[in-house]
Formats: sequence, structure tokens, C-alpha cells
Amino acid sequence: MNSVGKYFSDIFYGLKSLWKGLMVTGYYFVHPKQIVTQQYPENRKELKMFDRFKGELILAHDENNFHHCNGCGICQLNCPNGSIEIIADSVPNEDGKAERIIDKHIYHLSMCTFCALCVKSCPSNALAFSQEFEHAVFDRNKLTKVLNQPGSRIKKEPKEPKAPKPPIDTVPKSNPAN
Amino acid sequence: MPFNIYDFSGTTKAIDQFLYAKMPPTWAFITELAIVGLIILLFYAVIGLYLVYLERKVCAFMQNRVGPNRVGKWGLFQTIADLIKLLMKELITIRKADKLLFNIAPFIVIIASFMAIAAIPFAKGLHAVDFNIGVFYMMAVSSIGVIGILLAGWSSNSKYSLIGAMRSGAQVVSYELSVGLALLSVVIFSGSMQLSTIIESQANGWWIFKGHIPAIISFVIFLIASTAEINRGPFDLAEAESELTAGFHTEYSGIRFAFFFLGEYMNMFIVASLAATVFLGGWMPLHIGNLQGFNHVMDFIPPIFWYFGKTIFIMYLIMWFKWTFPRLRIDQLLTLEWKYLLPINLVNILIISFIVLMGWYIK
Amino acid sequence: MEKEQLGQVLSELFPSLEINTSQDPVRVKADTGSIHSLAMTLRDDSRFQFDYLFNMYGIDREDRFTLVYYLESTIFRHIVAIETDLADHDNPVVESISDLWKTAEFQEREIYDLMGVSFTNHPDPRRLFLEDGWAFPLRKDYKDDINFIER
Amino acid sequence: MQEVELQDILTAREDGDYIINIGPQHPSTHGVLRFVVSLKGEMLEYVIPHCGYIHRGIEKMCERLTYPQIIHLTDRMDYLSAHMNNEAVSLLVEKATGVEVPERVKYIRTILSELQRIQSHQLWWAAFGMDMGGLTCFFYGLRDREKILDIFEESFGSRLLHSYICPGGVMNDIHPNFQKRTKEFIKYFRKKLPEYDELLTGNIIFEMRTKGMGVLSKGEAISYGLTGPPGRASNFACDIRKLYPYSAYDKVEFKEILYTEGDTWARYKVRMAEMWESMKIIEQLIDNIPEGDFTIKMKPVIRLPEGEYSQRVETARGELGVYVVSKGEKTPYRMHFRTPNFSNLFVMNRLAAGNKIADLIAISGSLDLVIPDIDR
Repeated sequence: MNSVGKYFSDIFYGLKSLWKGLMVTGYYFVHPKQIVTQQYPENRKELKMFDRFKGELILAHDENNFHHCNGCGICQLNCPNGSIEIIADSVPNEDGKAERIIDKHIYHLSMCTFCALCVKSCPSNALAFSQEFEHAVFDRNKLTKVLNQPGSRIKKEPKEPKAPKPPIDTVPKSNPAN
Repeated sequence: MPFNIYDFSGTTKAIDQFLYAKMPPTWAFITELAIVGLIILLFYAVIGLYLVYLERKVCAFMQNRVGPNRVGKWGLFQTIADLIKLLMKELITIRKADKLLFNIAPFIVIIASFMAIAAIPFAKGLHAVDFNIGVFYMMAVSSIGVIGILLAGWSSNSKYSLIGAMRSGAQVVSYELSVGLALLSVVIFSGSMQLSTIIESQANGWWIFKGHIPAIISFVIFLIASTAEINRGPFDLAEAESELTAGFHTEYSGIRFAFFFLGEYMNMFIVASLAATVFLGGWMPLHIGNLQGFNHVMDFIPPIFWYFGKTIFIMYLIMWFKWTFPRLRIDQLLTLEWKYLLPINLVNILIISFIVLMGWYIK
Repeated sequence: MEKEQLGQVLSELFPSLEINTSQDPVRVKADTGSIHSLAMTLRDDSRFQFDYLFNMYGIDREDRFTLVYYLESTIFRHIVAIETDLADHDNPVVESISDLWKTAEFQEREIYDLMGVSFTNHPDPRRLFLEDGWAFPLRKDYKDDINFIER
Repeated sequence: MQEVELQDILTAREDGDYIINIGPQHPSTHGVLRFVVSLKGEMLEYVIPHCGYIHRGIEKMCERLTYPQIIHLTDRMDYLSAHMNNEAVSLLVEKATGVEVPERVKYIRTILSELQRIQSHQLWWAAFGMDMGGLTCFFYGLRDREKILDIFEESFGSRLLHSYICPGGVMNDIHPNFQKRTKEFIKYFRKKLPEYDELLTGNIIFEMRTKGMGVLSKGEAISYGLTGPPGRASNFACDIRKLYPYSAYDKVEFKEILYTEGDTWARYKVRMAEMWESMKIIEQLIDNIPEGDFTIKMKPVIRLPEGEYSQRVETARGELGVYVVSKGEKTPYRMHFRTPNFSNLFVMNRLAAGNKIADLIAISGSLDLVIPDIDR
């Protein structure tokens, strides 16, 4: 008799456990407000990435097309994948001394792993991450970017004691023109 | 031409008389066959496509998603776009596959479900044929489909496919029993195998209500067993995409795959409409005994809506099962059939026979 | 057992071993030929019961190979690292301990695959990750002109 | 040692074996892993795992990179335990250079590790449910995981591969919203986790498929080096957080979940219980993060003194060991990772042989393998 009882209690227990599961999916079926899907291309306007989002590397330019990069090459040294190449020139300044200025700051987006070592190690806070995330292109060569805008120059800071380095998210941002 | 949404028999009879008056009897018969065939073909395509859409929407809502919503309003034309894509896809021929059987298999699956549709009464007077052994015919025809699945698995020359097909064979052979016995319970109640008679016998209440608890048990067993018979989750062992990638149709592509896909959904529709017809009264509106007022109110809703309402409800149940439960293992599947469903079913039939013999059910 | 105590017991049992208890964990330098018997003793002796081989790796020291076995006792929670030098750099061979710990079978296969150290009495002496015929990449003299970019 | 072809081994076995390949492209190997299985009907005779499809030679690459640069490679081993992997290397470098990190850093690291553990177990639950055929689980798991990923994204700018914990501290301070959002998440997830149980744990089909499948005894678990939740399901107390506490784990109270059954069901239950424990740990820490620096000044070029160093941490999948042989350079002379999935994978043949093909999927799902961690 015991085994017969177990037979029916098995059936009852099984059906009860199945019913519990059905209630979960049934609950969501009748509560469409809980839907979490985002309609991506339509919500492009409202879709705002977080300030710290590491989209792609940019060289921050201000409104007068000045940047802070002096072409020291520390970011290139620190990059683990060789995604940064710096081509620097030597140009005499007003005092007649040779000064190192940047010719091209080349950034291979296709090789970048977004480890942020370049941004962290930059001594003059020239680099930052933009929130751009739509990187898809049809030609791989387009992923190699020149970060300094044409005609841009290094901003000469008046000599003053070095300010403490601000955290990454407060680095001034500019729109990536390329 | 008389047209009555509540009773199609006048319309069909009028067409019949019109054709026989205009043509010699042989030609009239052939024309009728062609018309019916065409209508069923169209119906098949539309229902098949929109069942896929329905399933995708239902599962999306259960999973906190919105489902297809890009093609047309609410994605209504999504499945049509899918069909066009499948039509244009290359039919890959498999090396060392048995070409003839490989090509025939999808057609067998689809023809089986095609034949079953013929006997379904959609509304009063709206059915292609009304066999006096309708239930038996449906059972017989719907089990042809498994031959297609077995052939597909065997002829693909793929090990995944073969395992899937063998699983399907074991599964269908076992579960046919339970499906048949569950249907038999209502046949005992109504005393007929003719679908139209079964429906007429439910004019004062559906069998699921009139037949007390045994009918409800039969209904539940029918739902479980028929879900297994049409290879749907949680009994989709023949496909089992996490184990066998796609089971018996792993090697199929393009429209041949679409046939399997469509066949699966049409089988679901057939099973659901059979359950609706036998247990829930088919197109018969909800009647309670001799409550004239209530019955009249219910009669205002046309039978075709009753029929589709019930069928969609049962299809929803089947979908609900699929998107909630994990898959069974093959030995558990057979245990469920031989240890639980079949004994319960046999005892149930014994009880029903006794009830009918003593006349204890609501007549 | 504490580190010093462990070192003492070990040196009593194996006087020939070079034992360094100043580091964490205790480091034992063993002879290549005795590695299997030493490991067996460490596993089965009721004072040690090192039943958990949680790591082993090889080092290419250019003139020789060094294998390091890390053993832990799940009962006493003491750890010992056994080092052994394979002096023959061209054809390093050592006895497998995969009969003592199951995990050693695959760790040894990995070491063979990447380091080129052969293990005798290994039940399944195939390469693990790389194709047959590939050079052993973790050796210091490994050269790959196609995939290796010098910066 | 002569090189033996796979074909030789296969033909050496009994003729007429029904060999099929599960993988490298298969819906339930969760990556490019290949099992060569021999079937007799539905029964498995043996399972041979084949790996190396995504072997990248991380250990060799590390020999050319400085220690801060190595961090970003460890992300890419077990990508679901990125924080723990980063932490392992960071702790090793700090230990070797004798640097003590601020309390704030320790708290942040612990919270992140536990968040990462919950996130990893959520994805495992989702994928495990899918392996068993319950596709809805996948969406519920990912839906809740998204909340943690959003917390990560707000603070560190990336969702999966953070490279956030670095030698000496963390890359930048946590976001002002971090505490608030984490507390919100825990409140939310405490409501959602019982739903997981209702949908899958209590389900009779699921119970039948997992209970008593792939049983591994404690002795075998130790011998195979099975760590993490699979090891603890076999009653092998291998939680590094308890045994050798690092970061702030010595300041929090939590249970080490141990089951004695050692079957698929126990491995499932361990992870479910660990999610509760992780939430408890986070709740103990989240309000008490001390003020202070988020990093200490490390030398621009970190050189480890000559010697051999090791560090063990508990990732979401088991014990991760980092072993460094340094010659006093800025790059390691030899770096070795003892990864949890490597040991956990090779128990497959022992667990699955003799069971059915459906059990192979359930067992490999319950081991929660991340393939890049095996191949490195």
C-alpha cells in the first residue's frame, strides 16, 4: 500500500512543481510592462552611455583646436597591444630651442583592448575616452584613426605648479570630429 | 446563395447543387475536390505562418521580450519574410545521402498533416469529409508523419539526425497509445467515432464538464501525450537543439526545412483542434444543460469563433508548456508513458465504461 | 604542521633533500629520478597526507628545465613546493606522477605540449592544445616568424 | 614520448564504435570545445575532451609584458571572472613588492569580486537552463545579469572585460552611484532569486534529470583537482576565500557551501546558495567602505625582486593560481596560471561515461566551463 501511496504522491508532487513553474512564465505573459527590451536604432536619441564608458580613444581638443599632447610617447610605451603609434617632429620654438611636437597620433581601434593604461599614464592628461560605441565600418582601414585634428596645436600652459591629476571621467571632452 | 455564419451546411449544399447542375457528375466531383484542396492549401499556409508568429510572440512575452516587431505592424509579416528567405535559400545536397528518401521525407511529414486537416470540422457544415470513423482516421493519418521523420533521420547520413529519428520513433510509438486511449474515453461517452456526432452530443455541455473527473483526467493525458506525439517541448527529444543541434532535420535547408517546420506547427494545430473538438465541444458554443437564456446568449457568438477560440487556447497551453519546462531524457520520457500515463489511462477507461454502463454521467 | 616542523620531518625522512623553509611555501629540491617515490611518500605518509596536487608547471632556464609541483594536504592544510631540475636541456624526461593524482595527467600533458618535457609511464602522451609537429612555445628559444611580432 | 594521433587511439578501440563529435560548434559547449564521444545507443562509452581551439599563448605573451599590462590579458582568460583574475595578479605584485593597499581598495575589490560571482552564476544558471531545454531561463538570467553589468559599466566603463583592478589599487575611484545602485540591485535580486527556484529548481523534470547524475566522491574530486562549486558539491572544502583570506574576506562572515552528494544536483545547489552568500557579503561591506585613496603610488616601472611568487584566489569557477618566476626584470621570466576550468574539464570522462547523451550536456553545464580559461 505504501508504494501505491508513493506512486500517487509522486504524481501530485510532480504536477504541483510543474504548476509553480507555469505560474512564473504565466505571470510575465500577463505583465507586458515588465518587458526589458530596448528598441535600439529607434532609441538612439535617448540612448546615453555612462560618462565613464570606454568607447574609443580621443585626444581632447578645445574649441580653439588646441590639445595637450606633447608627443612624449608614454602612451605608446604603455599600450600592451601596440595600438598607439606616435609620429613626432622636432620644431624650433621662439627661443630657438628644438621642441618635440606631435605630427600624428595614430590609433588602431581594431587592436585596442580598452585597458585604459594610456589614459592613466598620460602625464599631460591629453587622452580620454569618448562615449562613441558604433564602431562598425565596411573597411578595416577606417579603424586606424589619426587622433590629432588637422591644424591643431599644443596648448601652452602658463608655468604653474602641477595640479593633481583628475580622475578619468572629469577629463574635458570634445566631439570627435573624424 | 444562402450564407449563414451560424450554419455553413446551406452554403456548401448550394455550391454542391450548383456544380452538379452545371456539369456531368464526374467533372463536378473533380471540381469540388480541386476547390476543397485549394482552400485547404491556402488555409494551411496562412495558419502555419501565423502559428509561427503566434508562438514567437507568446514566448517573447513570457521571456520579457517583445518578439518580432520590425516587419509590418507588430511584426505581422515577419514570418512571411522568413518564408521568402527560406524559399530563396540553397537546397544543400548531402554527400552520401539517400537522395530519394532525403527529398521525399519532408513531403511525407507535410502530407500527413495535410490529410488530417481534411476531417476537422471548423464550424457547422464546414468540413471536407465527415467520416463515420473520424477519430480513428485522425489517429491513423497523424501517425504517418513519424515515417517522414524516420526517413529524414536515416537518409541524411548524419549521426545527429539518426539519433534524433530513433528517439522520435520510440517516442511516437509509445505515445500513440495514450493519445488513442484518451480519445477512446470520449468515444465511449458519446458512443460514436464520427466527429460531427461527437460535437452534436455536446450540445448540452462539453464532455470535459459532463464526464466528471475521468474526462478531465483523459483531457490532461491527451494534452501531455499529444504534446509528446508532435515532438514539442518539453518532449522535443527528436530535435533537442542543446543535445543534437537540430535532431532529424540537422541536414535540411531551405524550403525542405521549412516543410518540417511548418509540419510541426500544423501538427500542433491539428492536435489542438482535435482536443477542442473531442473534449471542448468543437464549434459548439458553451451550453449548460437546459438553461435556455444562457444557451441563447452563447449561440450569438458564431461557431467558427468558438472553434478557433478553443483551438488557440489549447495551442497556448502547449506553448506555455514548451517555454516553461526543461526537456526530459529519453528514459524518463518512456517511464512517464509506460509507468504513469498508460496505467492511469487504462484504469480511467475502465471507470468511464462503468460510468456509462450505469448511466451516471450527465446526458 | 607548521613550516619549520614540516621541514624538519622532511629532512629527517629524506636527508639528501635540499629544504628551504624561509619561503612560503616550503620549497624542496628533489632529484629527478626520485620524484615519483618522493611524491608517493608525501601522499601516503600519515604525517603529510599531501592529497591535493593543485598546480604544477615547468620553467625553461635555458640551460635546464625546472619542474615545480605544488602539493597541499586537505587535512592538515600545509603546502609544499617540490622542485626538480632536468639537466638535459635537449631531451628532458621525467617520470609521470599521473598514477598518484588524476589531475597530473592533464597538467603533464600541458607541460609536454608547451614545454616539451616528456613524461614516462604517462597513460595518454599526446599533445593537448597544439598540433603535432608544432615547436614547444614556452621554451625560450621558440621562434615563430609569422605570428611573433617583436617590438 | 612519441606523438600519437587521435586516429590511432580511436582505431585502437573496439571496432564499430559510434563516434560523434559534440563541438567545436555546438549549441551547448558554450565556446569552441570539442568532445569526442562514443555511443552505444543513447549511452556514452567514453568522452574525450579536445581543447586548444582558442589557445592564445597568454603565458608566453606575459613574458613580454609589464605587470600592469598583464592585467588586461587575465581578463580574457575567464571572462566571467574578470575582476577576480585581475585581483589575482594585482595581489601577487603587491605581495612581491611588499606594498600594503588601503582599506578602501580591499573593500572595493571584495565587493566587485562578489558582484562578479553573482553575475557569473546568473549567466551559468541561464545557460544551464537552456542546456536542459528550458529556454525561458536564459532570458531571466540575462535580464538580471544586465543590472550588474550596468553597475560595472557606470563605474569602470566596460561590461565584461574591465581591467579595473590594478597593482596598487584600482584604476579610478568607484562612481558616486555605485553604492546606491548595488543596494538597489540586491533588493531587486532578493526578489528574483526565488523565482529561479520556482522555475527550475523545484521542477520535477529538472530534479529527475540532475539528481544522482555524474556522482563524484570527495577523494576523486581532490585527485582530479576539482575546485570551486563542483568541488564543494563533492564535500571538498576548497574555498580559498575561507582557507587563505585575501582582500577583505577576513572581515566578513559567510558560509562555505558544502554538499555531500557530488552529483549534478549538488553542483547546481551550491551555486544557487553561493548567490545568496555573495549577496550577504556585499551587504556587510557596501555601507562600510572606508574613505581613503583608491590607489597608492606605485613606481612607474614595477620590478618584482628575484624569486618565485604565487597567489591563489577563488574565482567564480574555482581556484585560480598565479605563479611568477621573476629575475628582477620589469617583465616576468615565467608566468603560469593554474586555471580552475582546466582541472574541472578533465573530469568529464569520469562523470559522463556510462550515462546518456543528455546527461553529458547536463554534466558539462553543471561544471560551468569557460573555454578561454582552459585554453589560455
